[in-house]
Amino acid sequence: MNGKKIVPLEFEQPLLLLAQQIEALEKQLADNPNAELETDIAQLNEQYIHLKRSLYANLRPIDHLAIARHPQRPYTRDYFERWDANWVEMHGDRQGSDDPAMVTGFLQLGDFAVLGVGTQKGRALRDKQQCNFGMPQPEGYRKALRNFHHAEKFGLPIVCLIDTPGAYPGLNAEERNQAQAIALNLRELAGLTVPVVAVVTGEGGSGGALAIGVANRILMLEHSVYSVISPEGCASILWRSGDKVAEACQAMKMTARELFSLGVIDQVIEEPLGGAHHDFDFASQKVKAALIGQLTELTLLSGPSLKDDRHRKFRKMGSFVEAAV
Amino acid sequence: MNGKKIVPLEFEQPLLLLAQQIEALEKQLADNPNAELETDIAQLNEQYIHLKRSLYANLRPIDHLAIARHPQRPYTRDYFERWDANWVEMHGDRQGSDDPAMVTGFLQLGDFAVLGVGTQKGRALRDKQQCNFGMPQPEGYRKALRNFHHAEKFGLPIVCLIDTPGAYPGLNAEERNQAQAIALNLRELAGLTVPVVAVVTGEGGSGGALAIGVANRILMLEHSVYSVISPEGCASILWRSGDKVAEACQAMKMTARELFSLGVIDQVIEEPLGGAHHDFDFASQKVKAALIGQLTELTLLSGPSLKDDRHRKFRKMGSFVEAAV
Amino acid sequence: MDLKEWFASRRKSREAMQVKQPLTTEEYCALWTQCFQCRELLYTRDLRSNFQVCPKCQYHFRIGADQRIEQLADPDTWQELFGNLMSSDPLGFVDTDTYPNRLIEATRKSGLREAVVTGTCLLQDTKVALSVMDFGHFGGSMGSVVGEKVTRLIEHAVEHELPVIVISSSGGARMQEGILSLMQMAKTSAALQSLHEAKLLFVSILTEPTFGGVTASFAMLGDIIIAEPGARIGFAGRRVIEQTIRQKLPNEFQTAEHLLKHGQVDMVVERTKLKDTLHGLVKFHKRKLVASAKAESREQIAQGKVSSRQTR
Amino acid sequence: MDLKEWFASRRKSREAMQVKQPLTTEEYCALWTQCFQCRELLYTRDLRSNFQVCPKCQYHFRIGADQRIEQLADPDTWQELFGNLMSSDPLGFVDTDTYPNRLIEATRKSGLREAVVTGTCLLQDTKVALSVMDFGHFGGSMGSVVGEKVTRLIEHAVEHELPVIVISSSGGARMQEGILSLMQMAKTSAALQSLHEAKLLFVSILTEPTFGGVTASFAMLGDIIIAEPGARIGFAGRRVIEQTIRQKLPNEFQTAEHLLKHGQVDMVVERTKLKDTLHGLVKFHKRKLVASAKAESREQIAQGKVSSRQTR
Ligand SMILES: [Zn+2]
Ligand SMILES: [Zn+2]
Repeated sequence: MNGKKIVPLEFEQPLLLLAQQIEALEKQLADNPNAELETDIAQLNEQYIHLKRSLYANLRPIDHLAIARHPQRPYTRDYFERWDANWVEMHGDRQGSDDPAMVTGFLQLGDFAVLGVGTQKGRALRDKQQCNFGMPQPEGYRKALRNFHHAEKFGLPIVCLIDTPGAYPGLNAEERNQAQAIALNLRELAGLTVPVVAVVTGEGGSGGALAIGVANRILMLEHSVYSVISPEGCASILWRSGDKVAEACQAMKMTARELFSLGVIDQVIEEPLGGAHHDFDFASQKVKAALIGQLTELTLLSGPSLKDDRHRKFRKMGSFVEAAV
Repeated sequence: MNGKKIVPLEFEQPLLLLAQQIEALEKQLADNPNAELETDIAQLNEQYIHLKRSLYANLRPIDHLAIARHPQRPYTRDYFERWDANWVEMHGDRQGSDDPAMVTGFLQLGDFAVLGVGTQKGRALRDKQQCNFGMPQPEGYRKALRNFHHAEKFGLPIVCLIDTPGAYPGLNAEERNQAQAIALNLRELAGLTVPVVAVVTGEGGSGGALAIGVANRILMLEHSVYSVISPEGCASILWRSGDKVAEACQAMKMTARELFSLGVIDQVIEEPLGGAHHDFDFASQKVKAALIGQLTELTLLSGPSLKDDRHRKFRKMGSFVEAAV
Repeated sequence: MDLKEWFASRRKSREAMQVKQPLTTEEYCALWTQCFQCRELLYTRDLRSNFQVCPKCQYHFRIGADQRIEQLADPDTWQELFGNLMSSDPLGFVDTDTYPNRLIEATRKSGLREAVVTGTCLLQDTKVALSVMDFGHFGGSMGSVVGEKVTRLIEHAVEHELPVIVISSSGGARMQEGILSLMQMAKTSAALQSLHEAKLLFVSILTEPTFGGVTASFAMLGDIIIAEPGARIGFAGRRVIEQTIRQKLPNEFQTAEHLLKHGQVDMVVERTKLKDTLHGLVKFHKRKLVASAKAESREQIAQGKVSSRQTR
Repeated sequence: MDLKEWFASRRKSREAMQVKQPLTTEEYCALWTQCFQCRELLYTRDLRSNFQVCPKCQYHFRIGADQRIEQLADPDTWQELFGNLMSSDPLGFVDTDTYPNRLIEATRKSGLREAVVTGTCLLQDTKVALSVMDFGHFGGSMGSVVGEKVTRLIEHAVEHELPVIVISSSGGARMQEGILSLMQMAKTSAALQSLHEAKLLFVSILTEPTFGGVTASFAMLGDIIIAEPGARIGFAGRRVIEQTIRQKLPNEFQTAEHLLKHGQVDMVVERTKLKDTLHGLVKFHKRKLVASAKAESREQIAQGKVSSRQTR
């Protein structure tokens, strides 16, 4: 993460303890060279690598959630900057507001000139507050919609990056019709005749995520999550307990691989070992490559076919039993 | 005006004095019957009728302005109620606001099911304040726009009643982009494929009036006015004086008949003697008849022809000299 | 009959009218309903004949899908569609109980297979596609079946060129179906995109309560949106908002009347007038389609005249 | 040359370099310009070569249409269009002077026939339709000629499939043309409706100051809206608003930066970077039209392949 020290997560604690032990022994070794100690350290280092791999190969859903929410995880602006240093941001809903939690702009993605849209969590505290911790106001969705229509007019493919706990649940947001802002985006996205690809890069939280997620292809980063309600919300409603977050994570099937198995998403994008926050450039390149792959396929389709493709995709979603009448 | 006493205007003062004189003599006559007095009264009554006719036949532009602004003049709701006692009001911009200064609804106008749109000044003080004295906020124009699109979708002809000093010049109105709200209505109205007829029923004030006035036909009530800026504004900018309102009214050519001569409007609708406030039912029936006449003609045209007709109408507006190159 | 006899018969009939035994609690409850709002004791039969609206304070009692349909559809015209769809358990979801058990419990309580009933009927002789949600079944939550039935009804309407009326009442998404319940928002909205393109009328009616994923999809996409008096409607729940903004919300917040004031619904209509209002709106918009078709043909005739004149 | 001679020649050349006479006021003013904002004395030539932007505080001086065009158009590519249109006096308007006299005075001051100059040019080798308003002529007010020239330019762009760039600077409508000046708002907006349908790019640039009828018509209808730093932009004038709401407005109110914060413009771009920004936007949107055309043909090819495979 650009030379900054990476904040460890709770489930990484054993790894951290081992690393501290190794460090201590290395200090000891420096003061007092000793062949036996050297062998011990070598063994511990091997153990460390083994532990790390096994830890990341066996993450529980709640661990994925922790990585997806890591405060140093790359955000929309980090991707846009890496993809196109000269990307041009488009501001505002034209009606009185420019929501920092929703970022929109023009960018060059390989050969594709695209409209980029993404939620933004904010890094520093002030920034986080301005971005409402990544929870857009209705005006943010309306800004996205204005730009969706712009992309439709000029035949620009649309790339949406999703990383939001959900739409902001505030008094003003309700009064300015958060529900309608989301609903309208769902309908209008369904009707576009340009390619739309969405990537869940962190948290995909409920309707607030879906409002920029009605895409021809839905991709997810390996450790990102996507769910109908936050696991905390789910636990408190269904278990009536704040302790059952891990159970809620498990029950809801919110990880990238589970959702891929369910057929809801189309591709899982590999992250650097330990998560995207360990290497922004790696993550950004992987996402870029995945997007270019999808766009290359989608741009073979005509406008009406793209719309039909999107309609068909969501038409199939759901699971039910059809009894004999 | 429904039995309520009509407030006289300043230019009607001579008429008022004469009426008082007649009243005084009539009282005298009642106490003391007298043939000579009776003849006098008869003569005065004749004089009264003569004066009234001559007064209204020779109104100055500023007199028309006074009638157009008469506090008892019929407003949009007065017309809608008279045209269709069961008209259904549509509220709100769907984005957080319902501007009482802009009224929209479905109504039956003879054989035509139409969308009615109109500015509303408000009658009682509280009502006036809520309606911002007939000056819409951006949200009012957006509410109108939402309904224009509804009418377009369902092939409903649109009838707009204009009676506004202009768009509200407030801090919030600016911040929520009053200019864009008006501009967008101008563009979107130009593109509609349903018949649009506008009637200036009182004051047609500047861009705030035009925002519901880009119509296939523009009608004006006999004493209504329509201008690019309020006469007060014009006087204060061009004459740098508040005394020159009459001159500004004269110079701007803002009365129905002048605008008809200029070719800007299509029809002047007769008012009851003394102005529409003397007889709501008469005024409402005259406007209704005029609207039905225009709609009957317009509904002969197809959607694309209606749009072309509107484009051509405004394309011609303006006066200039084309020098030899 | 002399006066004595007459008095005796009066006494007898009065005695016959009097209830011999005091009412049991159940009988009492069946006979009388107390208004939740004004506390007035109402005769249950009267309440029902008044569309379950308190005649004293206009409080609108929650009603089930069956009563809704009875109130709106012309007699004997209701035809249910897609009633054979039932929920499955795609995630094998277990919280403090299994999802299948909860489904059985929901059906036992509501007598319905699912939280929405869909079909067609006549509305004062005009055919409409009607979808009615029932809060009594699983809190009116939207899972795959609700999404599928609403979507199928919209498709049916597109195919048969019918206006669509959807009456919502929902706590939001059905969490037990995880992401699949979220996707119903996209599915129904995409179906409405087709309806929108087909220029067919969609009237959405919001009733107590309508929240979450239902509000943020089809319920807010009506060409015309009607709310019932006093209904609480919103995206986020009241408690969630209060926790987020750390202040108490005003009482009227998220009521139908509050939404009207904030431009989110077109009108608030009392249940007793709902059928007339709907019929008026459907008729108003239907007539126009005919009229505009007329205009097209009239213009063709007019053009025909012009060209025939030119060719002469 | 010995050292003495060398010194003498040095002295002489130094004397020759020195200005003999003190500057006259006019010469001084021509040479130096004081920044309106930071009060710094700037060398006029430097200021001009810096696009009339103060190098100390980035204050953007108002500039005329000629300088705008010079700053944006590739050298020798500007072709003026509709330059022969001139105002008439449709109302015979007289205030404290006649409208024709005021027109003559405006032209004397600005050296322009009208408050807008329209034409085409190359912008880093890409052809665009360009309209530039000049506040120096009649306060940049929009009368029939401004409306007509902007409309004709838009029509020209539709016909030749050009992107349109309009740089606004205006006090509002030209009152001396009464209702006809108001109607220019509708005329230009209707022309933009055709441009919108033709899916051609329209970039609107708002410069100090842009108000009234210009803001409330074409200036706010850009697909992309750019404002210059510090420019004051609005519908109603500051004084009118202060009188209406009876309070002082904050300083930043109606500045470009304030509009950005309130979502009314897409970006605030320094004049020194304007040409590059415009070129980037025009190129970005042009490329896409080509690419989507490619997609259509690719799909046709793909379908061709499929069908030929099927027929085998
Ligand atoms: Zn009650
Ligand atoms: Zn400076």
